[in-house]
Amino acid sequence: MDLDESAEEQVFRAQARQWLRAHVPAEPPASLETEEGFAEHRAWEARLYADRWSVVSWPKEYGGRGVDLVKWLIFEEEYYAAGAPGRVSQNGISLLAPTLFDHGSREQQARILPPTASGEVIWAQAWSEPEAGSDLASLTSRAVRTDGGWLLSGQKTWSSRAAFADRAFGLFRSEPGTPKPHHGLTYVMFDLHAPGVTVRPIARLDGKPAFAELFLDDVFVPDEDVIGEPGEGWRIAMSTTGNERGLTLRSPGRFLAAADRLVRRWRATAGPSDTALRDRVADAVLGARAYHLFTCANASRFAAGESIGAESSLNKVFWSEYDIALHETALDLLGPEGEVSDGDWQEGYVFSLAGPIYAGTNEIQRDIIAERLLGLPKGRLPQDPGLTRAGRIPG
Amino acid sequence: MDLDESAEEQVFRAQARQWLRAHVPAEPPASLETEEGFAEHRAWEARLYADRWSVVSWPKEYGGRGVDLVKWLIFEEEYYAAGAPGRVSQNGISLLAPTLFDHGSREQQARILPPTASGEVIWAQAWSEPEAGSDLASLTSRAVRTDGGWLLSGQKTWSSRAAFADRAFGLFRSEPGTPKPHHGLTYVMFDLHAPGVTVRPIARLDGKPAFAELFLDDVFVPDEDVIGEPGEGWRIAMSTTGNERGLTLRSPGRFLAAADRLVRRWRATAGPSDTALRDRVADAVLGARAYHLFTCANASRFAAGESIGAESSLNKVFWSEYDIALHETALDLLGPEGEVSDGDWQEGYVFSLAGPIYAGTNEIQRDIIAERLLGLPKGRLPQDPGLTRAGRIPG
Amino acid sequence: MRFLLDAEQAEFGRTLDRMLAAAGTPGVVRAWAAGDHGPGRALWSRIAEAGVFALAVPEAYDGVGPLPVELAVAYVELGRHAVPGPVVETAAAATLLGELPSVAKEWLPRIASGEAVVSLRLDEADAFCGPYALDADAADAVITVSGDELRLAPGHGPLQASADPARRLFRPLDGGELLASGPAVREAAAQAADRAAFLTAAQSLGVGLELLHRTVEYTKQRMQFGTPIGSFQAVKHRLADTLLALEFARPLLFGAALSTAPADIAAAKVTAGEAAYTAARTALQLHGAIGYTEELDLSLWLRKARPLRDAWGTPGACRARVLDAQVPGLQHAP
Amino acid sequence: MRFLLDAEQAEFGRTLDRMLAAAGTPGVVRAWAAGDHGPGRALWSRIAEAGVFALAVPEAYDGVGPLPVELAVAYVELGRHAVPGPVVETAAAATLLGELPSVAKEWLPRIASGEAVVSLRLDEADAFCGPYALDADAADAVITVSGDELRLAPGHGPLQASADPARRLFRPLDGGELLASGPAVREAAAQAADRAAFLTAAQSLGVGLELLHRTVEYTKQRMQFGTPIGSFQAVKHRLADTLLALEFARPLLFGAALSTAPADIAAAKVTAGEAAYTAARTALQLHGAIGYTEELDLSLWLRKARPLRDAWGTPGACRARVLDAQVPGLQHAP
Repeated sequence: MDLDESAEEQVFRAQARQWLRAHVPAEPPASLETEEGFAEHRAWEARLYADRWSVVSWPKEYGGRGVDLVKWLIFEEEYYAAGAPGRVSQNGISLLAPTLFDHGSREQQARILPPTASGEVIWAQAWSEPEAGSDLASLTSRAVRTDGGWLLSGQKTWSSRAAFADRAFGLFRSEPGTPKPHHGLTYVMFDLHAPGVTVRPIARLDGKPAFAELFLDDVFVPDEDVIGEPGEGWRIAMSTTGNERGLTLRSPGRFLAAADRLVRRWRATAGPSDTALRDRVADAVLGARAYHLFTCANASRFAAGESIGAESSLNKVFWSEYDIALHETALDLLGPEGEVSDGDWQEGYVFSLAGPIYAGTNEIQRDIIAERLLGLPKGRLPQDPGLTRAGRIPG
Repeated sequence: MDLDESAEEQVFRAQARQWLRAHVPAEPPASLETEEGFAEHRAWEARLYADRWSVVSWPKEYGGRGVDLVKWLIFEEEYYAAGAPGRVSQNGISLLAPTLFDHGSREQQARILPPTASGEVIWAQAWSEPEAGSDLASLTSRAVRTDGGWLLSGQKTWSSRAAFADRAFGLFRSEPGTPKPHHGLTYVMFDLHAPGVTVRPIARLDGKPAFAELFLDDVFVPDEDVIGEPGEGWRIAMSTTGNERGLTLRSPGRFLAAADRLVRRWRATAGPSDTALRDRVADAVLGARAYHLFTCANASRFAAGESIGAESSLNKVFWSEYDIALHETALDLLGPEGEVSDGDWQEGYVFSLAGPIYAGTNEIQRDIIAERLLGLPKGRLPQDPGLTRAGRIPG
Repeated sequence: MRFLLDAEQAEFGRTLDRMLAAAGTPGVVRAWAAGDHGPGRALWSRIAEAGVFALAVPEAYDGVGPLPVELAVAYVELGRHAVPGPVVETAAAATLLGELPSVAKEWLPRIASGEAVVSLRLDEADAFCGPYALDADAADAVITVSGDELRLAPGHGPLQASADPARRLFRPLDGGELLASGPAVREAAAQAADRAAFLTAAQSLGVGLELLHRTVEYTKQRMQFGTPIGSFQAVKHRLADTLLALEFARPLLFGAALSTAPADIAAAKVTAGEAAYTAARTALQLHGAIGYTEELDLSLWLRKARPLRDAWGTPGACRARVLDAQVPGLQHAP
Repeated sequence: MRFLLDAEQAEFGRTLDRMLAAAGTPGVVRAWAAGDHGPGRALWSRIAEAGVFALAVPEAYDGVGPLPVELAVAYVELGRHAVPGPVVETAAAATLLGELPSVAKEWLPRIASGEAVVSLRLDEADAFCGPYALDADAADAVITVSGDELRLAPGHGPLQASADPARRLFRPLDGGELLASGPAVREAAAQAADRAAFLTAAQSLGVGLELLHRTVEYTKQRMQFGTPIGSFQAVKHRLADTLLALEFARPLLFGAALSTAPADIAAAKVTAGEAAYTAARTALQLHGAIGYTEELDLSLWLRKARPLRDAWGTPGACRARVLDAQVPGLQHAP
């Protein structure tokens, strides 16, 4: 057991740090939930991609460096420590790409992965529907067969990034009336500017259009934009939630950097004798360390050929509740100034509040932890393993 | 709306304070969970009774002063502020007596209440059974009709005070096989020294025999020791859980005094700059005040002719979790010395840990709050209103 | 001792509740947040007509107050309906100016009648006071206190957006007409700060109660996995905890109304503020994504809970004050 | 980077687990608590034979250590089986004495072999150290440090009962043979305190894991309202939270084993200590009244959780240390 970095890893870290030092903009771009900020973030993605720092763990042929998970963790640490911008391409890189790697055709991989990594195509998610929140198997949006492809109809919602994005991916019901509701779904990619698509941005609590409703009216999708076999969408979507790329939803580097920023703020504004705040700042520091090391352990397990299953629910609950606690502490450090909305921490706070809701509510995650990891009796959730994993679709 | 004390109430408070100042022993008696301490506490009850301070709210004919709930609250404040001993007669005074007042015959009242108030007879509870914890309607101990009375058989457990007490009260199944399990139960009082009774003391976490198992083998109980009609025991037991005497389970005076003691300790051992502890001490102070005022509001509602139903579940959850938090804070003030078992706070801490378990677990109380006070849909608890009140039997 | 609203007090609350419900406050709040004060000022007049501001003004100046219990009843309703504007600050200004006869005569009758909307920034050196004058752009006067000088601010800086857009923050400009000075100003400012904390506690409690109410209703009808989510025990217990927090804040609020002691006000402020924030976290989590949107009216309350928790006394400042006043062995005295 | 026990380390833990399970530790604990040290000393020898104490002793003194990762593995198992006695103190004494060659030679080989049971009271002025020497009555030596003097205590005061009766507390008498003095003693004592905190963290994690395990098993079989109580969502979520607390304490423990930095040890100590206490509260609540009794073996773990949380570094002291060492911007450096 060790946490040592190899010489090669140290070189990689130094290269990443050097590049970031040279390129991270001194002034952070505008919020990526604004039109202006979205464009700035897209340009930053292109900058990253040009020097092969956008998707370090991808094969070289798609613009990556083919590095392992340990180096990816190193890169993420350096990335957030350098104060680099948030990743507007995250949906495509972290959620769509793993599915394409596992289930896409060579043609799809070659056509879709590079522009996804370069920011040329920014992806929105199209999972949820108004009546299917945690209960994702109850999706009703349809894909109907037509010449050379499919016609999509229905309504999707909570489609993150969709206000400004280019394309979207999601599940559609291609075989209505199957005995099990999670059968007969098809995994589809479609253009947000295609005829028949209406995008209605939805403002989140701070007024920023962080997601949108999508209204689909006979939207044509060619066969080449279906991933895997029609009707197999559920299995395809689920198969990548527990794999190693599922780790990337919240990288430890992000929290290490946030805790670091919190400590700076604390030293600047509070006395060490204010032990009430000191204890919470300490919890932020050790929580970031715990999450980092927990991820290192998982990375080591992958490297040793093991796989991660319901353990990813531990991950989800931890980071989402950690993130809120960290931001609440930061706001409390600011006192009555904490309510100022363009302050350092407000946007992060609002963002953090969504954590326990999306990607499977924490209530469902705790059910999964209790039933899968502790072996407690099944409760009210449907018994089908696929169904109870509904909560795990990142959204 | 006011919190003013009338001139009469002020006089009552002054009298109580004066008496307590003159009589509360300078050295606290030994723990009432020991044989020696039990005897000392019994003697203290006699002392209280002799001067009519044992049961101030009872009618004068039974040794009380016939005062109202407000004066009872005043007495309790003064009692705990004076550091007076815990009440070894609590089961009889707070749990049995209200039932006797409502459902007992005049003969029973005259025969039983005075020795209960004087400490001559100390009562144990005999509600729970090994397989009926929160699910009290599943009781199986039997009462079988015999000449002039009943024969009790079966096993009771978590019988508080039973290690040293004189008599016990509880429910027994007198009509087996009723369609609803809470029908056909009979409310019975019996002698712990009667033939056929075996008392096996059970040591709680700190080793003290705070409760016992009772094994009953054809224990004869005369008809005069049945309360109300045979078979009606459930209704009789439930009818007094929500009445004003139900408030007495934990009197606010107790927590006001405990918070006071905590502040003294905090001023003596911690600097005011240790805000982590300061905040928790402040929470203890304001929690005691909140509980006191909440009880005042309930007392005012009773005085105005209203009744209290499921609101008593709010009460139970609040005081039981407050009590633990207060003691944890006290132990944290002591640091590594907190583990010393004969320290100031350890016995109170161990006692507090039982709070969320007995008198209806806090899980059941929260179900009741959600279903009865907020109107949420019924969950897994049985639908019969009597059954869901099972949790409210103090035990 | 009768720690219960009398019939008249309870009816006052219900009347106000009906009036505010009929007024459609969500539209008023959205307009206010957008800088359109018209509907808010119209509502303000109706609130004044209902007698709310007169409760903070002594009879000598055309009011009926101060009546802290009735003020608590009223401000719970203002919170419950998310009424925008410097309602706390205007009433606290009445407390401040009422102690200074030289200026009371000019302002207090206008506050009582609803004619004057007043904002306030007390001494920033006081841990209970922030740097902003709430809704200064909508106010007829912005009063500032620094040290022992009371002034009419000559204007204010640019809008500083709050996490709750219906709370419009401005820094008052320095200087301005000196209305009063001397130690009496300092004392009056301390009383005004207490009054502001007390009314903010009431407002918080109202905000929390409404968040809980809306969430309970939502969980009863929202179906997932073929059942209302309100039938899940995790949902039930979280709602039960929220009710607990609110129902034990309520007696502290009315206890503070009766005693008006600073420590009691601080106890009410921290408890109601934390309870309302708990309610907000619960409401957001149990509504799920829909609760995270600005377009659902829920957001009008959600975004208010945390700023109110920190305004006029952060939880830390309040807890410190609770203990400042706690002299062991004395709190039980009659 | 391979942050994972290797096969040998994992097998070492399993072997120890099997040995301790077969030893029937509950009976040993009850005897120890009653002052009968015989079964405990016998178990001590078997633990020593398994190589546990040798892990804390350098090769120069017949040990194989220090091997912090293996020590963590071992002490998790000691906690999981509630092994009584000054196991932490003896290993910390090895750290202390190992830095002082003059005394190391006499004591360390005997510690490694299990021949010597040693208790320890470091300088009370250190916020991480308490006033007692654990199980001094069962120890072959009680070492004390005051300032820069290291002594062999000449005896101890009367038994001071702990909330965990298997933890027998004694104040060492003052004076006694001076074994070493000077700044090296002070430095060695600081290292020993860190080692004690680290091993207590491991022990806490084991205690917490066992409490969770027993509670999960109980809730699967305990029926109420016609169903196992483990099927209630409130029970599930509480157990899930307990697992979360423990599983995020585990990496901090092994992270501290690898770095041996005081701040990392403090992070592990507070997190494991709090997690074990959380597990104890959960275990008690979900067992209900039966869990509140001394006669159920569960009590042997229940009563240990809180004293371990506070021994060798209270949560407050640990959190302070976490931040003492936190230099912003540096913790990411390779």
